[in-house]
Amino acid sequence: MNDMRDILLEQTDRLFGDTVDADAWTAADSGSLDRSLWARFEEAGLTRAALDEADGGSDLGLADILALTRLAGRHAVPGPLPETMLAGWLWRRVDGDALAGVLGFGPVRPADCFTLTPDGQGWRLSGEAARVPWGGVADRLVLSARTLEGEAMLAVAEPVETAITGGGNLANEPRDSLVFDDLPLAADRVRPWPESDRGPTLMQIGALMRAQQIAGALQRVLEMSIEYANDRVQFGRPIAKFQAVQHMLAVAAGHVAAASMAAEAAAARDVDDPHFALDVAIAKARAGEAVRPVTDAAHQVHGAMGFTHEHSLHFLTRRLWSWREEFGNERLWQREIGRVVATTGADRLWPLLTDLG
Amino acid sequence: MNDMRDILLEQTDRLFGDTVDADAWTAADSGSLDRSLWARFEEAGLTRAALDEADGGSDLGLADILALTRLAGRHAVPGPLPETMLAGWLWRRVDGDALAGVLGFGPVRPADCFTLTPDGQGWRLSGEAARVPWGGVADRLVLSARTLEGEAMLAVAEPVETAITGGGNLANEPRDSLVFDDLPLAADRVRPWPESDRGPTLMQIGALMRAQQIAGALQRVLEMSIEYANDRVQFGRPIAKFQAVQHMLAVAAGHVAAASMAAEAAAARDVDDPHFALDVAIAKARAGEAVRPVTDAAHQVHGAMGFTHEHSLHFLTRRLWSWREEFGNERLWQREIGRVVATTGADRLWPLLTDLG
Amino acid sequence: MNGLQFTPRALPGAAEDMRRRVRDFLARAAAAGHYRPGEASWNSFDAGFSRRCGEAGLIGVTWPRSYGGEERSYLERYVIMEEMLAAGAPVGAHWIAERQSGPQILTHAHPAVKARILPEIAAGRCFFGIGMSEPDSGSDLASVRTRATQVDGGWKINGRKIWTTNAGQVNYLNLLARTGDAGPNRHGGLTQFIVDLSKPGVEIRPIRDLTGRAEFCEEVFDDYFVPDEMVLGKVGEGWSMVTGELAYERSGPDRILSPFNLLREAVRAVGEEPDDAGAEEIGRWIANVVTLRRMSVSVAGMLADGKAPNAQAALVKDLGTTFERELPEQARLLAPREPEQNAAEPYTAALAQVTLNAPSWTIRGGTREILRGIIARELGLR
Amino acid sequence: MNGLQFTPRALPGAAEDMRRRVRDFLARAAAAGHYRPGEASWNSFDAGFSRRCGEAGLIGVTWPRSYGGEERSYLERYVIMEEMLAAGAPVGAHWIAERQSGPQILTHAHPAVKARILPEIAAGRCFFGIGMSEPDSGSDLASVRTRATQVDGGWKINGRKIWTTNAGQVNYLNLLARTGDAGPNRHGGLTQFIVDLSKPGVEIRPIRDLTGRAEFCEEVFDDYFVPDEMVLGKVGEGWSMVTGELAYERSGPDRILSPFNLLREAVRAVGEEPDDAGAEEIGRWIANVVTLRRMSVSVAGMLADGKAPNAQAALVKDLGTTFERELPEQARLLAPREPEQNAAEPYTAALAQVTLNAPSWTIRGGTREILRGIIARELGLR
Repeated sequence: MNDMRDILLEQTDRLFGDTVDADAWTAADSGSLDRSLWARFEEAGLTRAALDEADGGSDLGLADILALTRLAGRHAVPGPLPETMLAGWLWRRVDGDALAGVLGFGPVRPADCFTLTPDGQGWRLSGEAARVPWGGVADRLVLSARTLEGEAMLAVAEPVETAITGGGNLANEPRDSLVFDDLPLAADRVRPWPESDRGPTLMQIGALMRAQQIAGALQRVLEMSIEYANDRVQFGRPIAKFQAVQHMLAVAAGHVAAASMAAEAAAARDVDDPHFALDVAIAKARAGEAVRPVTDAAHQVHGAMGFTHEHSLHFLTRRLWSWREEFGNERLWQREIGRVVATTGADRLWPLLTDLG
Repeated sequence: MNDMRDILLEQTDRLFGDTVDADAWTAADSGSLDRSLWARFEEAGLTRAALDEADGGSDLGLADILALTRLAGRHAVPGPLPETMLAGWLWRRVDGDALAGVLGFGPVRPADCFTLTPDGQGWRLSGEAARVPWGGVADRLVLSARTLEGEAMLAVAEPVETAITGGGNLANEPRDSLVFDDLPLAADRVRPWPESDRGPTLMQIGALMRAQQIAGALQRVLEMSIEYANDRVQFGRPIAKFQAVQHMLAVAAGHVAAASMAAEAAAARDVDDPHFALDVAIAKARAGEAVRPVTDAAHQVHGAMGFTHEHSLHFLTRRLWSWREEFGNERLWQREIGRVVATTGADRLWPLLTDLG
Repeated sequence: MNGLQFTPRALPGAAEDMRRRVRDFLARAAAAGHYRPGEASWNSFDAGFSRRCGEAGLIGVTWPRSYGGEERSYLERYVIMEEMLAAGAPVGAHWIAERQSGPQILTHAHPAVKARILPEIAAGRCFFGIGMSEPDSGSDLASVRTRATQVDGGWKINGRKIWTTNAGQVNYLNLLARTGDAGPNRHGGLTQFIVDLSKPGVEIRPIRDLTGRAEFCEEVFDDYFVPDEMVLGKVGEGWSMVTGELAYERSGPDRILSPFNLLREAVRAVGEEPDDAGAEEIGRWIANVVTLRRMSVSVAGMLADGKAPNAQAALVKDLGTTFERELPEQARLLAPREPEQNAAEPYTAALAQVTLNAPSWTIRGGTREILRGIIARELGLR
Repeated sequence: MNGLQFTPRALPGAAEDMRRRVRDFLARAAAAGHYRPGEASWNSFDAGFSRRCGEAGLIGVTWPRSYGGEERSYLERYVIMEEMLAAGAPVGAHWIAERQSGPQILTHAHPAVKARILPEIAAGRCFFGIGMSEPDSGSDLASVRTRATQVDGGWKINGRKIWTTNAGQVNYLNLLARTGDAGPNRHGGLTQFIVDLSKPGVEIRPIRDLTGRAEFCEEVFDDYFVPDEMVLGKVGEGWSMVTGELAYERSGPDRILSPFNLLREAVRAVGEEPDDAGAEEIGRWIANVVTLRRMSVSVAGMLADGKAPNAQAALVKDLGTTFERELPEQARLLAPREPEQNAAEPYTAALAQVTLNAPSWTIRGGTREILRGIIARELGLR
């Protein structure tokens, strides 16, 4: 924590608080991008958070971008702001130029992959990716791909010439399936991505992004529920006075705190640290696991009111139910952790845990 | 329900209530058989429940034996009374003679099996079985075995000449591993067991026995907890007045009722009914699933008191924690159910369920 | 403790005859394109489908013939309900009228009202909603504030009701209103009315829910006039009438089969040769569904015998909705999908539908907390 | 809401130095046969092992040097505790004295008492038990009835205490007794005493538990005399002294690592190449253990900073014991065994040990219900 960061986070929290309201969420439910809201984010420099100051950016590192991502989760910010910040960071990490506009990245499923074939000075990109966040809305996408020789690359493509099958998650955030068929890319749109040695995978960056959004949204859902429980009178007293309600929310608070700790620990880890992969897996697994008990308690406390479109709770809970599935659900990441631990072995388990910190 | 059965159950309930007390449970914790208690059961005709009246038995059918088994579970009756009744029933089912004494049956794990080889007029029995209930204590065991040609048989063996490795479950009920090595058996100690066509397997009979014991013991644990919650004063009132305690026991009551329904339905099914196998699987799976929530609530309500040897709760809970593992835990039986349903197919699922009743 | 026993109950032969009749009806309706199997549930409003059910004699079968019924047993009726739900038939239009309003009218209404309304319900042409909850009352019915004031020839209603299913499409409401003081036990002074929504003085506002649909409504009554004839039961005895019959609402197959479509699609998703994990999960669900159904049938049997198994019904509903709530959480891990409403793949769509609706199942018809309180009281804990 | 934030806290270099020192000690102790790794826990009483810990300077490291300590940080102490637990070392003899009694004595005791007792605790030669609960009080400490009456030069104690761990083997008890009226908030009139169990007037009765062992004891005091010097803190302020320091008891690694041996054996049981189900289960546990440990370290850091994170500690304990309670239930299905105490196979034995003990973990040190009440109050719900 430093002062500059605190100020930035405080300002951004206020900006989100001022601009993201029930109207914005309702508008976003159509699945389209709210351009005027986006303009506010651009104006505040958020969309260029990762870029060099020389390019009009804020030169933020991954930890700061993830702190903003958590705020975006807390406010259920409509639009691909975290995706845009992180796509910018990814491309800058491979010394790419400053990417402008609305950005996304992918693929988001382990099974999907893109192939690059050389074409004169440039490249051609082919392949499919399912359910890319804002894939059909973004101006450009940062994509992981492989050459025919198997070398890992990042490529920047514009989905204009793409076969797009639109879809959405439970919050109607666009999740579009893309097919690229020999899309020509200029030489400077493709760069080596040394993920096999040390770098993070796009799945990991995406999982970390969602873990932070989940942690932020869970905290908000808990706060809304506490407030509602104190306001709502039943049987002659606020329902917050009922032991069953108190215990339900106490348990939920435990899950919120655990999700938050797991996400923060991973966000604080350097991507080059050998424990980065394990921490990301723990973050997405633990945050995903928290979604159900917290949203259950929240809806139980809110009663019928929480199911109305008018009440804001569902704008958060529908996102939570979707985000936990995206970039790998908890089971996928638990398997990752389990395999690392199994390979480490029972007698090296405790040293691994203390080493992880 | 008929009158005779009601009277028998009532009398047996009273007998167990009079004879099985904390002293009897404490004595049974040594793992040995309480011969004087057993004599009481013999005197009451319980050990010969399945036998022909001509042999001094009560000529009870499986449903009645299972009703007694449930009572035995309710009272956590020390000694292999259900095993003895059911072993007698099994042997009678293949027209065997009236078996006297303390009986057991096995094997109890799908992987264990015995082999019969002809030897003159008689047979020789070989094989191993792990953790047979009271295997080293019983006078004789009813064992399923196969001939070299794969024909399913039942055999009666006396474990006297057996290699026995003693063990126990969490309630210190003997669970002994047996090795028979060419044990000679007279011709009339071996009979064909048509389990492959229609008959129940010994695993099924054992699972049904344990499901009934679990259902009986769960009901008792619930009653003890309700009583304790009404008696125990904390913070100036009976803990039964706390909403958290009420809800914990309400949830437990749901599991008790479900376990009971599942076990009763299977116990009421004729062994020759094609749905017998599915009902047994459902009974053991559902009863096993109920053990954790009910014992959790019971121990939580009883607080530290429930962990003392002096209080009777643990004589039931330790048995419950053991019985759910024996003759297949819930996962084993869930797999059975799942495979039957998968084979039946999605579109035949509903007719299967209504057909099952 | 005796209050929480469930005796296994075999459905009588007549019920199984009825089952064949319903399956036949459903097969023909599906073949004729009158509904799409698996897609709908007890909250899907389809007046045309309900009319067909009425024509086939599948509504109000327990009622006297003089009112359009067939004087059949409650267990035969149970079979109709579960077959409709398992098929995913759109029974939402007549569901409430058949389950709650009809029986209340039969027992408590003015003879002329019975003669007028019951045959229409049975014919699948007359639909009801429930006007119990209010913006500030929720599960606490004793706090109802909508007021009925006696006027010449009837009553004037003023106040607001909320969470009425499909109020914009039904003909009548069962309305609970305050007609006097609550009294020391908080349960007095409430009266039930039948409210004709075609009459002036009531405004209906749809409430959009989180799935984007508007199944719930709010109603505002402004000097709405109800003739005396439309008072249901005795004035001031509304509370016991409402709470006394909750067993009918709480133990039904709708408390088990709401996510049946997801269960069926999960079986399809794991295929004919599931791995161990898939077989286990399916097996656990089936063990629970079969057992819950047996408990539900047991309660239906008690109702058929004229008993009032309120605590058993509460227990079945609590256990049933807990199971329904678990199901999508386990299903999402069994065969991972990103749930999407209206997805082409049935499993993905069913997962989305159940994920969005399941949290409401532990609230409708008495919250989990209310139900557990009823069970605890029966256990002797209060 | 701010009260339930947990800031990630990295252990300082000194703590990692301490870790190496403890591992070294443990490796040598295991090699010399002074304990059998993995088998014991924080309730295993082994006076000889504790003396070795004391000799190695691993007890009371946060205390002043003048009292036998090393004036190290609370985080260094944390590392000692967790290393001992993870190794399954038999630290039960000095556990309570080091965790609760020592700090209380340091803050509240008469100087002569401090000088006499603390160095003995630090040397691993002096052991304590807790005398809070009574047969009729349980979690409700305000209802304590054991009475201390002022007499010449001290106090006479009469009454019964229960659930004291290893009372038959320890030297002293921290005893809470009634010295005056409770007052309107029910929390007054209680005083803490140090009770020397070698003196006459106290009878100790072991209580056998469900595992067959007698770890708990009951103590009966009959005109037992305590000199004034052995009063801990001010007369009448016992309640706040006891409850104010619960964070020390509730957030420690013992609330996470009690079943660590089972976790380790489960990893061994699934092998180096687990199937999907095995990998998932192990992965879920590890995600939880790592996160809980981070939260626990965060609380230790707050304690090191002189804060009183009572609600955070309650939350960590609730989450930790819930996890500990889940673990054996999942483990039994992951690698099915029929659990058996003292089985030769480590996994079977660990499963039995944890199955029998886990239900008590949600009761010791404040029941789940008490903890959730504390959390709810901090959330602003009361």
